[in-house]
Amino acid sequence: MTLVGEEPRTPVLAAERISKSFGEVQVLFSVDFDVLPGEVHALVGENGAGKSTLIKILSGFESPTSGRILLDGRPVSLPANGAAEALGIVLIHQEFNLADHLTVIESLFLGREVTRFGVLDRKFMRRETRRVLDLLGSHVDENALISSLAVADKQMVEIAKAISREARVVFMDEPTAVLSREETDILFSQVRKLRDKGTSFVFVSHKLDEVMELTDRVTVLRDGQWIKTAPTALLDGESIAQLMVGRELSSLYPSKEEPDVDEEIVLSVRGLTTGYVKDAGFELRKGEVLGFSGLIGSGRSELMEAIAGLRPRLSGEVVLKGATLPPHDFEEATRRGLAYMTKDRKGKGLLLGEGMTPNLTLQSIDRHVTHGYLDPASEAKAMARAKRRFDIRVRDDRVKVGRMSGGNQQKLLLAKIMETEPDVIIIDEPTRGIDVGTKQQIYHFIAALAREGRSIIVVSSEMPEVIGLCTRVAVMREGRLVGMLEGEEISEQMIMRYAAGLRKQQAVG
Amino acid sequence: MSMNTETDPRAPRGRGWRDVDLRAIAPFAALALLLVIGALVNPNFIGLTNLANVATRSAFIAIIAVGATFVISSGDLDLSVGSMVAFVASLMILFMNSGAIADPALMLAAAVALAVVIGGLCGLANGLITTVGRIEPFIATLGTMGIYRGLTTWLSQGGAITLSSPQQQALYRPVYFGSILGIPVPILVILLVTAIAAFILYRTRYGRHVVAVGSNRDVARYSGIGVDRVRTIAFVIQGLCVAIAVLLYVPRLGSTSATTGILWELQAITAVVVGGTALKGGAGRVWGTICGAFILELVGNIMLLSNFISEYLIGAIQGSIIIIAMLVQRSLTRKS
Amino acid sequence: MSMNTETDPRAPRGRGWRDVDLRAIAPFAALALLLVIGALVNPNFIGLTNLANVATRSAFIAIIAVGATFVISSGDLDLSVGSMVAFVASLMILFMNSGAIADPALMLAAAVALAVVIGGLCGLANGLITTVGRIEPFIATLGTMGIYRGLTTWLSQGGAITLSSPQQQALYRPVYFGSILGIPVPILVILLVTAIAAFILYRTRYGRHVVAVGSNRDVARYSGIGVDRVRTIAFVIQGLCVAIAVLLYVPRLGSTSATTGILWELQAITAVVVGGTALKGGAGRVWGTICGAFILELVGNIMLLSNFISEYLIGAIQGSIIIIAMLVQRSLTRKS
Amino acid sequence: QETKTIGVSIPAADHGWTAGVVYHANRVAELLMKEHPGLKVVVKTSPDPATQANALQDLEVQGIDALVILPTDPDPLVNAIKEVKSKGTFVSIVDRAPSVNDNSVRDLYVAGNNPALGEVAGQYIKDNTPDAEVVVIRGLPIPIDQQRQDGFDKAIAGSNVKVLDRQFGNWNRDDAFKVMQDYLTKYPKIDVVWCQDDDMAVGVLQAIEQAKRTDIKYVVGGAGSKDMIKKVMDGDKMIPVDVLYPPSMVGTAMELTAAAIYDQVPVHGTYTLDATLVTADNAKNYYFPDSPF
Ligand SMILES: Nc1ncnc2c1ncn2[C@@H]1O[C@H](COP(=O)(O)OP(=O)(O)OP(=O)(O)O)[C@@H](O)[C@H]1O
Ligand SMILES: Nc1ncnc2c1ncn2[C@@H]1O[C@H](COP(=O)(O)OP(=O)(O)OP(=O)(O)O)[C@@H](O)[C@H]1O
Ligand SMILES: [Mg+2]
Ligand SMILES: [Mg+2]
Repeated sequence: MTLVGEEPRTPVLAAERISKSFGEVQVLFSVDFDVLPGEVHALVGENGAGKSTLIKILSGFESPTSGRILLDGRPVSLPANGAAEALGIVLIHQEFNLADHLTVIESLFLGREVTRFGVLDRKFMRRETRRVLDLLGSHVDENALISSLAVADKQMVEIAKAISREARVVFMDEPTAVLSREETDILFSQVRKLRDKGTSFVFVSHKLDEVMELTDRVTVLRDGQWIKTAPTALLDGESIAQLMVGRELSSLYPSKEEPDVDEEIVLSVRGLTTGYVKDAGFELRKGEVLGFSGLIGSGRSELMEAIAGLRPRLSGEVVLKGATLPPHDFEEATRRGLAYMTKDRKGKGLLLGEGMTPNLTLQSIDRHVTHGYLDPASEAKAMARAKRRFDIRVRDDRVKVGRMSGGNQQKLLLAKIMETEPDVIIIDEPTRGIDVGTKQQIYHFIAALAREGRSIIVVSSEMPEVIGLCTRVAVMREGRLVGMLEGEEISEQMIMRYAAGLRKQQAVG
Repeated sequence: MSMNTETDPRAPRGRGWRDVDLRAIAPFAALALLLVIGALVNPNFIGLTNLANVATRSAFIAIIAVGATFVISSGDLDLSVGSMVAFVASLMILFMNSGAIADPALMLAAAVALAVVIGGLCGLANGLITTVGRIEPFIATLGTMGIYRGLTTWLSQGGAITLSSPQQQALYRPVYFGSILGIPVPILVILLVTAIAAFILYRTRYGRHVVAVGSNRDVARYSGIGVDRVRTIAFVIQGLCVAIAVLLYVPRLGSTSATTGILWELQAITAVVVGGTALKGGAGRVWGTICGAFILELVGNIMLLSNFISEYLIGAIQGSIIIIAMLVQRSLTRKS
Repeated sequence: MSMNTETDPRAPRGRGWRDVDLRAIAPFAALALLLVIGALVNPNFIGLTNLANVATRSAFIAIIAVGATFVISSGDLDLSVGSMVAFVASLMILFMNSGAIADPALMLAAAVALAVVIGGLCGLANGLITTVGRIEPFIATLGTMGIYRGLTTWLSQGGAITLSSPQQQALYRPVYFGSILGIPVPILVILLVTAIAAFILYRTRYGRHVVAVGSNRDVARYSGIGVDRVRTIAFVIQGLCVAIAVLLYVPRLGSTSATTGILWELQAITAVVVGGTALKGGAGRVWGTICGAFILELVGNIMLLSNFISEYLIGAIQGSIIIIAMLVQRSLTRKS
Repeated sequence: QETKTIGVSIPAADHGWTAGVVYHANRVAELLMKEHPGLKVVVKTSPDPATQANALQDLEVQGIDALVILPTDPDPLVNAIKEVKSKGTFVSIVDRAPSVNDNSVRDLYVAGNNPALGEVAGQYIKDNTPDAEVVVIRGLPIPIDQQRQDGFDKAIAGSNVKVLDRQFGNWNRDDAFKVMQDYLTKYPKIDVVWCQDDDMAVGVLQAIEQAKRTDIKYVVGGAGSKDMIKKVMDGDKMIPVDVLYPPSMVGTAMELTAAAIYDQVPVHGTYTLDATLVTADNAKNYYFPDSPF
């Protein structure tokens, strides 16, 4: 905490009048920003506000178009491509920066392998890796290949990678977007410990409660402009949100509408078993929003992918609108009106090298075929509609998707799934990396879909989201469906109790 | 990310559409450069006859390479095309020699149909071995390359297979040597095949799927695209293109042997890559491909027409020209 | 321990290690299968002489393929290795024929050093053209393939270059034909080269960087790895391996020609892929590679020793065997 | 003298024998140009039939009065040659004859005698080792190879000479080495190796030497490379003879062609060269130390 009246300290790292343009598109406008020693500084703003760009500049991954960077009060030009780590500046990328073919150990030490007489000191690196992972309470096997890790585990590896560096400033770009509350807590306690030893953190997040909880100061960006820097203690979540979007926000969650008990059952899963998920069963009614909660790695995604036919199942039955779905046939499921939105937007969701339109229409291309060939005009119309509907903001329409801001990618992915006009929609982490303003839009959008008579499954690690949105919440633990909460039962404590294995319902589903 | 790697990550910022356009234009710039060099080397070079000759004989590689553009765009590779040419041509000629159908025109039509069917089947075999068998396309098609070539050797008993009926030959000859409105038939065929391919790749649902599968297989799968089907069809298209090339090849020489089409696979792949399609898969450039095929043929032609290069060094100079042409392309796309 | 890295510890919890081990073992299983088939085909096959012959003559491809494992793991491709063999061998023999150094042993030593330097330089050229020139490795090395081959043809005036001094020949001959403790020298060289390569790939920082670069270039760059340097060094390693192969090749026939090493690049790549390294880059399996080289040589050997295959069909059967061997590998890794 | 152009299209120097062809073509080209001041001789090499067909077109574009062609593979080139001939160009085909080899295709045919190459080798083996067990290494699966095999078979027909095996060695030393190694494994006793080519003989000899086998009496190659002729001359036991198949035949054809277009000598029809058996007695007549082959 910076106490009022304390002597002004020299910032470890400071940005002065930083501007940044990509080609003709300017994304940062003369931004000032500083990091004091031993503070946690939040950087918040809407999607595409320029947060990631700013911290990439401050860690040497991008160079500013104009402006200065000061390290310990002296102007520096940061070396490119992560070499700034030598100066104690570490960045946890918003998008994973891990190579699939490497193991966890190898990733952690990539680029700074420890050798003895020119030979890799594998014992040391393994021990060190284990130590850092244990510190973070992560059970990831240090010998596992990155390609075999779940998204959340990858995030933990990224964090471990940063923490294992002797860093002075750690930039964290939405590190908790895919973490559950438990892991977030562990991460925060580590951050506090290191902060007390003098390490500085810059924390980018759309989870404003976490910002309130962890940080000492907050800087708000809007449309690439600096808006305000203030001690966190002097703000609250709502005022930060207002500063971000520049207007007042109404209630985040729409009102819930429970479907009739005799409403038709559109999806019914019985005894579904995969390599990890055991004997899962539940039913989904028309117009229902069903939540799936649980700890990271509890098998929610695996269950959903098995339902959709993206993964083989060992046994069990899935009935969609009265007809059995063939196993492991996602195309057929799509055809019958089931949609699945992955949480891994980069690896499985979007073609990063293509523009927005081909991505948007990839799954629903048939709608734009007239007389056997594609109709670009119709695609363009769909694109325009999607931009409005999901508030996708880009400064240049021809931008490759890989260069869009994280949140806007997420919106595009959601738009892509919705283009198929499905009846049953499974959304894995719907608001990962999305700002509050847009979150609200998405929640209302989901509610509207339900009102239209569509059925939605929301898999989310953000408990407030599940609680605020769903009429029923299923809880998974270690591959099993352990609870199904309804109405009043739905509360953070109850969900936690099931998720942690303190309670268990018999015969769920 | 994988695409970032491709589009020159050194200059990642903005500039957007300009360098894209230039990337597509680059092969044509290299082509223009070669035309200038050729004109300097030999005055006959720029004559219509010569250029028509070169364009005409680039037909085989060009058409095969159009097929290869699909396979490569979808992230695969087909090494068997050269042997496939020999195999399909052998069967076609053997069929025509068999005299199964009396009427020559009818016979020719049947032979054409046969060639197309066999080409498609060979492609299908490649596709299934690769996708269903889950074997790296490099190995799978290296295997079928040996198989098609071996079968051809066996069919020809180590010799040549020659169209025996002069009547058939006379009837078929114009397909390679004839011209319509002054334009040689093979050139028309190239243009037609490329136009159709461009239409498929850029204006149909299947084309989109090819690009998606080639640039990220997981994304394609999670978008409900039948990845294996898309890949297999690409191999079939390749097979059909090979068959079309055979339809032009047989009337040209009226004969084929176990050595027909050796190394054509390398040439086809080179044409595709010179034309601007990345070997790692993703966006394909069909027009660039035929430009690439034309460039390859031109380099050989210029070598031959120039009289000051030791024939021993032709290979070396050809290699250098290819590298220089690519460097020119690169610098073109980087500068502006 | 080096084998551990090779058996990539996939899948974290449980089920993991089993199918992992199998993936690395698969090429060896295929090899064992071939040995059994060979023994059935001809009783002489399993004799020590024959197996030693096969292993010995697989040396060239095996050693080149070890180098190719580096290039392929780092996400590149080198098509020029076959021509490079011819080029380095020509220069080496020409140097020995020049009689620049009187003492034969000294001369031989100097020639060996020369070959290694030239191999390294050829590799460096490939690497620089690819990385600094930013040309697709396929095209860059196709270009240098033409250049090296062309220069060789020119040096040899299309004919053969033969070691002229019988004294030199006698001195050098044991390097291919000799044996130490009953094991032919080339086999020892294979083992030595592979062991060193395995050490570099699995036990040094550079090896890690190769895998990282091949797996994801952007990640490697963001981790402060000099991507271009890593790639270039891989090409240099490939060049050095080619030079070592040449050192074994020259004493065998005491001569080289413009046709030396034709298509060896395809064989080397095949050996690498059969050995379990993916063409798209990432994990490399050095021991698998030499197993792959051995498999290729064995298939040919079995064909020749068998009495029931028409010589015309050998290519076809060879192709089928490769495909079947890969299918067996696949099913092995998938089932358990 | 009036200006004339002779185009010479030959295979690329991708093998000892073809290298010899290139050497002699260039040698004679210079000679002819010295002899006839107005004459231009353009020599072009091509690695395969398709490329050679292109080369013919390119020569035609340059304008030629006569064409001397040694086809890489004759049948696939017939149409292309006919195309040249139809323009009134004088055409000489060397060595490899297409299946239809009459005046519609060419004016002059200078024949290397492929069947005879096989026949002479077969005859020699039959005469000297009547009960020999022979292994054969073939070239590439193309017609000239087949013709040589047929000639060989004709010569040994009805005799006690037995062919144990035939495999392709692709006219390549390394491949021949491998094939021979495997033959040695496969057959405990081999009397004679017929590999119909001197390049392949190099690999064969090394394989035999390595195996230290003494049962092989001799090896018959072919073509007449300087190394093998030297061995014959020196009385090498393993190479007692060689069958001539001179790459210089292309030069002969060029000289005849020049005579045809300048001197108006009626040169037409077929000139067949012998497949001479080179023995220790006559070897020095065929030894050209300067040739690359
Ligand atoms: N390499 C690039 N080329 C072109 N435009 C880019 C590039 N990188 C970022 N941009 C643009 O810069 C703007 C700011 O992006 P940035 O990633 O900094 O946003 P952000 O604040 O991190 O948003 P989010 O909360 O969604 O992550 C976006 O409009 C984005 O499209
Ligand atoms: N104890 C375990 N044994 C084996 N596999 C496990 C274990 N714990 C987790 N897994 C793996 O974790 C995966 C479950 O993760 P999944 O992504 O389905 O969970 P999730 O609840 O959606 O969490 P996340 O938020 O990470 O997506 C399974 O694929 C499974 O292989
Ligand atoms: Mg961001
Ligand atoms: Mg999940």
